[in-house]
Amino acid sequence: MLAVENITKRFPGVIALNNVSMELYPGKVNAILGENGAGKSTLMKILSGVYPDYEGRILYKDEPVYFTSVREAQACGIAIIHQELNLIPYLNIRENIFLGREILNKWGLLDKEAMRNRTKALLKRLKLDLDPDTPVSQLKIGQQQVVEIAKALLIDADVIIMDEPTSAISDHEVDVLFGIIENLRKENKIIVYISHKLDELFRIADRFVVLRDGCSIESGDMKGMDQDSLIQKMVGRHISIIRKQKEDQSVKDELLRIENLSLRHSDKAENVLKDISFSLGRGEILGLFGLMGAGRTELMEALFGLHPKRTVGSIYVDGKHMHFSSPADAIKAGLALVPEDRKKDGLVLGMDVRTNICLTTLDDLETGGLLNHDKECDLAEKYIGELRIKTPSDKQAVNNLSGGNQQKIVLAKWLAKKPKVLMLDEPTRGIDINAKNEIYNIILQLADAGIGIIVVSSELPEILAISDRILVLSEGRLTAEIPVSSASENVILKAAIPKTI
Amino acid sequence: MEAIIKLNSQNSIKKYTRSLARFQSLIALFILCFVLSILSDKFLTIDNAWNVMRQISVNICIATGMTLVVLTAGIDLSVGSVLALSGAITAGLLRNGLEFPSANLYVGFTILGAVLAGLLIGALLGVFNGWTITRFKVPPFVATLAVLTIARGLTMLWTKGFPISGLGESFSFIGTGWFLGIPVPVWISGIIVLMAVLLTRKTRFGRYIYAIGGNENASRLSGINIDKIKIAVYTIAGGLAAIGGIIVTSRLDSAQPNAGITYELDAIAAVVIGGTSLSGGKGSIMGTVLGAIIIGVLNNGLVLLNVSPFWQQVVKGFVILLAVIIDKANSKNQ
Amino acid sequence: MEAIIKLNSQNSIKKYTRSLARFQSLIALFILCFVLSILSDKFLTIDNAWNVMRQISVNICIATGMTLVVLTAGIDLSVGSVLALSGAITAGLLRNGLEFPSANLYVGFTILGAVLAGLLIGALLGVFNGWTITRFKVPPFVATLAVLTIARGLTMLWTKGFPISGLGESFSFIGTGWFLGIPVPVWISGIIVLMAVLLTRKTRFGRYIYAIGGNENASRLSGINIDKIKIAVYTIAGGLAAIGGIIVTSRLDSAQPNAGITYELDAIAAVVIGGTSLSGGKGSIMGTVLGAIIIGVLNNGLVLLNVSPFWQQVVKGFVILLAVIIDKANSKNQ
Amino acid sequence: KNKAASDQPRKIAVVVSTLNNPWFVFLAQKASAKAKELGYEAKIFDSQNNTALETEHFENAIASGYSAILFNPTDAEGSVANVMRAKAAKVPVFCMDREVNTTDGATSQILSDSYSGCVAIGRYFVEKLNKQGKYVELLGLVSDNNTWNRSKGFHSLVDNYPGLKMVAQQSADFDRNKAMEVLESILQANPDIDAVFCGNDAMAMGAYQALVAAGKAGHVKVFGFDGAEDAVDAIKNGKVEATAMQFPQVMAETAAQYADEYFKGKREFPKKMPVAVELVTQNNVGDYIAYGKKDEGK
Ligand SMILES: Nc1ncnc2c1ncn2[C@@H]1O[C@H](COP(=O)(O)OP(=O)(O)OP(=O)(O)O)[C@@H](O)[C@H]1O
Ligand SMILES: Nc1ncnc2c1ncn2[C@@H]1O[C@H](COP(=O)(O)OP(=O)(O)OP(=O)(O)O)[C@@H](O)[C@H]1O
Ligand SMILES: [Mg+2]
Ligand SMILES: [Mg+2]
Repeated sequence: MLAVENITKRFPGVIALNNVSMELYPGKVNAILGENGAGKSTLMKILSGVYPDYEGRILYKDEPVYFTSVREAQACGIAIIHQELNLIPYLNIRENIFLGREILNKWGLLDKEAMRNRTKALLKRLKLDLDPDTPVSQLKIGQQQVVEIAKALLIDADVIIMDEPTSAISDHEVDVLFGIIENLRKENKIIVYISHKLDELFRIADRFVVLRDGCSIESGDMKGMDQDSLIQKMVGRHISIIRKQKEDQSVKDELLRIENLSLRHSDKAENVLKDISFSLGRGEILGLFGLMGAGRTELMEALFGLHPKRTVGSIYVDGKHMHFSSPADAIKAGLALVPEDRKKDGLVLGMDVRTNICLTTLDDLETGGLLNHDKECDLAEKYIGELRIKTPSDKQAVNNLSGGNQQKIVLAKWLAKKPKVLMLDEPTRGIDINAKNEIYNIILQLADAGIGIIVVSSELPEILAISDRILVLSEGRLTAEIPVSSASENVILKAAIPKTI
Repeated sequence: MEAIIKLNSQNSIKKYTRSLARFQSLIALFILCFVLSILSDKFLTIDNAWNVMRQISVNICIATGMTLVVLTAGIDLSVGSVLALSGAITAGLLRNGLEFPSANLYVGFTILGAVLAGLLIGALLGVFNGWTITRFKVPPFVATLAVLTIARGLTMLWTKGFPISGLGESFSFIGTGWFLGIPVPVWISGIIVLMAVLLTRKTRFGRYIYAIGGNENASRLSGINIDKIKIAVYTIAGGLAAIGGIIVTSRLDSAQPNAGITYELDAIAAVVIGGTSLSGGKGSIMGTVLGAIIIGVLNNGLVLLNVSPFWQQVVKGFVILLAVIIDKANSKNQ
Repeated sequence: MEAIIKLNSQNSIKKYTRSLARFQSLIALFILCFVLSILSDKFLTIDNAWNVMRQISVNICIATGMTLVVLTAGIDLSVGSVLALSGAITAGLLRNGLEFPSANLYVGFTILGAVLAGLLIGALLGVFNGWTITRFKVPPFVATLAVLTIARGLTMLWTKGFPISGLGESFSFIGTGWFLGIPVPVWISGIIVLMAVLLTRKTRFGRYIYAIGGNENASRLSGINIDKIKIAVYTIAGGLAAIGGIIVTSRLDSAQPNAGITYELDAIAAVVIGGTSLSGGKGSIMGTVLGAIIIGVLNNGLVLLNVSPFWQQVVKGFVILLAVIIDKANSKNQ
Repeated sequence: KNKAASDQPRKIAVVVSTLNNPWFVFLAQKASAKAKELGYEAKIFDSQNNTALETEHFENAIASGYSAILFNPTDAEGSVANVMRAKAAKVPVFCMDREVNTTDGATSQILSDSYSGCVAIGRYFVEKLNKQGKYVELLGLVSDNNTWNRSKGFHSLVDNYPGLKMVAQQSADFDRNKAMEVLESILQANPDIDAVFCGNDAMAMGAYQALVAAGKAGHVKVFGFDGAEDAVDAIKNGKVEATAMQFPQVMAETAAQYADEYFKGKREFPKKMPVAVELVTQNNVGDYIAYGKKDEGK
């Protein structure tokens, strides 16, 4: 058993954990729940030796333990999949998986073959069809997450902590992961599982622990719990999940039209996107579904002018033929993109909340050619309030915010731009149920205000809940276009699965 | 209502500590000045203060431009050569004008004309830096290293290796004159610093500089024209190096072909001692100014104390190290 | 079965193109050599090839260490001064031994002893670099800049500003001898390169160097002892600079107090031209060797052709720029 | 081998310690001009004050078939190996201005004696100051042994006068700007000095500039060394007291002349041929131009 007793952890200006206690049992999947910023990741980092400075103590197998480094925790048999991806971009999959635990041959040199073979086996177990020698920088975020999982499975750990392992992968990979978790449970390991996807918890978790605002609220068996009461415990009040009123509507007033868009692969002579045409109406919410690697992200990026040299096809905004040679052009035409990887593409992590929110709209925040401090503060305050961004102040570096709150900042910076077309690539990744709800709410409001919205998501319920129309992408081809009234999980999935398999 | 008041008072306390934090290198500077003023009674005099200020003014010009470049995660090694070339062009035009023997044409230059020509050359070299860096994705280190070599060669070709001297009283005013009780170079560098502070803190352009250095990808996705900003930044750095070159030339009443050698190291040192991170996105002009002052005071102090030239280098190295360590230690506690 | 075969053949194609890609700077080098051999019939001779090899051997030593440092996202500006100090210490001990007048003691040194003492000094300065960088979080640029100054000062103090000459025939062998038809400095740099290639590609230590440069935080989370690796890397860089210093001293039969000035720039240039990114994590030793060869061939070629020294600098700048642009253009197509 | 080469003009290499100082630029240009005048191909190599780079120049020059080297060494000791290298390849070396410490390396050494030049300056210095006063010495690059030759020559005389007190000795790297800045700071600590002795003319001009800025021009006497154009002008205008005139043109042309004679078969050359350094003061400055006498070389 792994027990945590009265742990308190402070950051400058924040108490992330306040006297938290909990017990984690072997042979069980222990779910930890809580809103964004509740302190889940911080606690896990303490358990895995990342933060050696905390108050309170940890008991492992009834012995008090204290980890001053990651290495010590590893040596004790604690493995962790961090919420934030921690891969070395220029190293390949094999090198990343074995980082810090390389296999050496009898000369004391790296045994490449042995590591490659084990990597192959691991990837096979995780059903990730990739060459172990592929550099990680070429992987999409979902694939990287699978690599992170592989990394944690490599060592024969007794405690496996998974901090939102499924935030970037789709149902297919989730099933694979759950299969693996089942096995680990049978091997009597302690599994700690953090996720904002409640339906997953009902599928896999045995126990739950709820954290709220850095305090432990309640723990117990999953059996007999229902979604509403879990949410109640997490949020501290009752909330009702928003769904879009289904009114069957055809495209009324065309805002954006794409014709025969293709995108060449960055180094191979093939197309990643093939001949895609669709349109988006004013006030319409278009859901874009596909399996991992289907090309959804590439489609958003191509629309946003990120690959001008590789893109062919026509884009019409308000009936006008457009050519975007950079995101700046696309933004000028009224497009906005909330990217999939917020750390890499969404945020300037070292800058504060205010600056990030204001980055897209600086031209509106000037008076007499100079930036107006008050206007900036007002704008930041407005969105911190509206989106309930949890931050000690608008001068906090976004680096220090929890993942969900970072996502809200990316959203805020584009909302501030007041776009005509808002493209959201996995907008609720890593966001708690309450915030998700808020984001749905915002999306619906924006649609009502006449903005055309494209939502890319790997979560079918999400797609079904908020879309007016659903597009399905499979291997770079548009395979279905379904009005939500006639859509069901089955129909969508069938269109999403590649024909070649 | 209460909540708002509480928020406000909290805010102002934070602002206060933050503005102190910003001037953290001050502590190192204070200690340095304190020690020096104990060791030499000549150190803390107004005369000497002007002296130091005048001496660092050129480094401040260059380092200000360098700060902007470094904030975008770049580097500009060419500043020393650009300084030399601009100074030489200005001096050459002033002294000899331009002759086109083929067209039988001679163009004379006023001081203003010659100075503008020098600035133009500096800015053009900056544009060239920015162009190779953005258009061909040449790493800034190599691109500006190449221009370092090229500009030095051009200086030698233009001057044929000999100094250009005797530039006249009125031109000397730029480097040696006083205006309202303050030396002219100090005015120039002061105005440059003021404008750069305004630029970095209060303009869109300045904000974009920080954003690009912080995360180039995210900046591009936010609609910032990265290439334009970068070219502008290198152009400014080139122009400021040219200003430095004109000040040096005027102070010496002579353009030296070997002026400015290793000035890039002094400038980068000022930038880094001032707390700007070489990986971009973090730092400030005022920090750089403090860094330049620390270096200047140190050079001045070691000479005042008549430390032997052999020991000077050893002492200087350790003091710079100490200054940065003190700075780091303080920013950690805070 | 079929699938496996397909995978394997794909793999080998990938490997092939990748290993070509690694030697991309070769294209720039080939073009350079081709042009030079057309322009001068002295260029493509065996004599001249050894000449170039011997000349770049010191830069290769230094640049190899620099590559390791740069791969960790650091930089080492102190190498030139470390080279000078190590050379001076070796020469001084060899020539004069050590005297302790207070203890009435005189210690003489053999060549091996003096060389080891020089290496030790270099490594110790490297340790000092690594220590200030990891312990006090001083940015590598400042830390090594300080050591640049300090080591230069110590060299002056040790030599009193005068060269130390007359070190004897057998010591000269290190810098001027031949062994199995190959100059000794070329042997030394060759062995260093081999070991460094092995280190970076085949050892855990090498892997960690890349990892730290690629993402320091992630490396820490993987349980890598960042500080230890960094200190080791700076120590190696210091030791290699010391080897460079001993070669230079031996070649000249004299330790010059001003040896190695601006060598750090040459070394960094070789590293960057060789494709190693200054932000760390990406690059290779062989790339650096190619970079050093390009610089060496260029220096040699410009001298062989009758380019005037002033024009040489201009040409050199442009050629370096072109070499990098060619390199970039090719790596893009691929 | 010599036959084959005789179809084309022979090549002469001019290797100078640095081109970052006009004095050496002048030396190099005069040597190469004279060589060309005598019908040879000539090329200038810049060692950038770096003995190792000088070694490369020697190797490259020898490898690419230069028949003689007119040589301005970076260092008396460090350049010995290079000269020996040339000797081994049977390429004659003629040293200009600076000496290499070997008797059998160079074919001939045409030297300007910095040491005794500085003794002469020192003598004039003592006379001008009336054996009484405080002065400052600005050294060149402390890693350059010419710096010390000059300093020692100066002190060998001046130190015999206890009335003359050196209140500061600092390095200004032979650089005009550095000299100005260093003297500015020194003047803060020692506002009452009477003279400045500088290791070269560039520093003397920088020192003068600092004195102007401090309002002390005319009260503090400046002494230089080299005979550069600016300094000769400044002596004419009464800004600088004196400098020591070396004769780079004479040395350069003699060296080229010797090379020519060598090719024509002469083997006997004076091992060392000193070219006197002359003291230029406000009294005799009329006879001098930059780097030489008025009547010479025209
Ligand atoms: N390095 C840090 N510096 C300052 N504050 C921090 C730091 N790391 C976390 N925090 C703060 O601590 C609190 C808890 O963060 P934590 O990341 O543990 O939340 P979480 O429960 O994992 O949220 P999410 O579900 O969004 O991942 C947040 O308020 C966050 O802003
Ligand atoms: N930089 C790259 N290098 C190589 N292949 C790439 C690169 N970017 C994308 N791909 C490939 O292009 C295809 C489309 O990927 P994309 O990320 O757009 O899909 P997606 O539907 O958005 O998936 P995800 O759920 O991961 O976001 C995938 O097969 C992917 O492997
Ligand atoms: Mg978290
Ligand atoms: Mg995607």
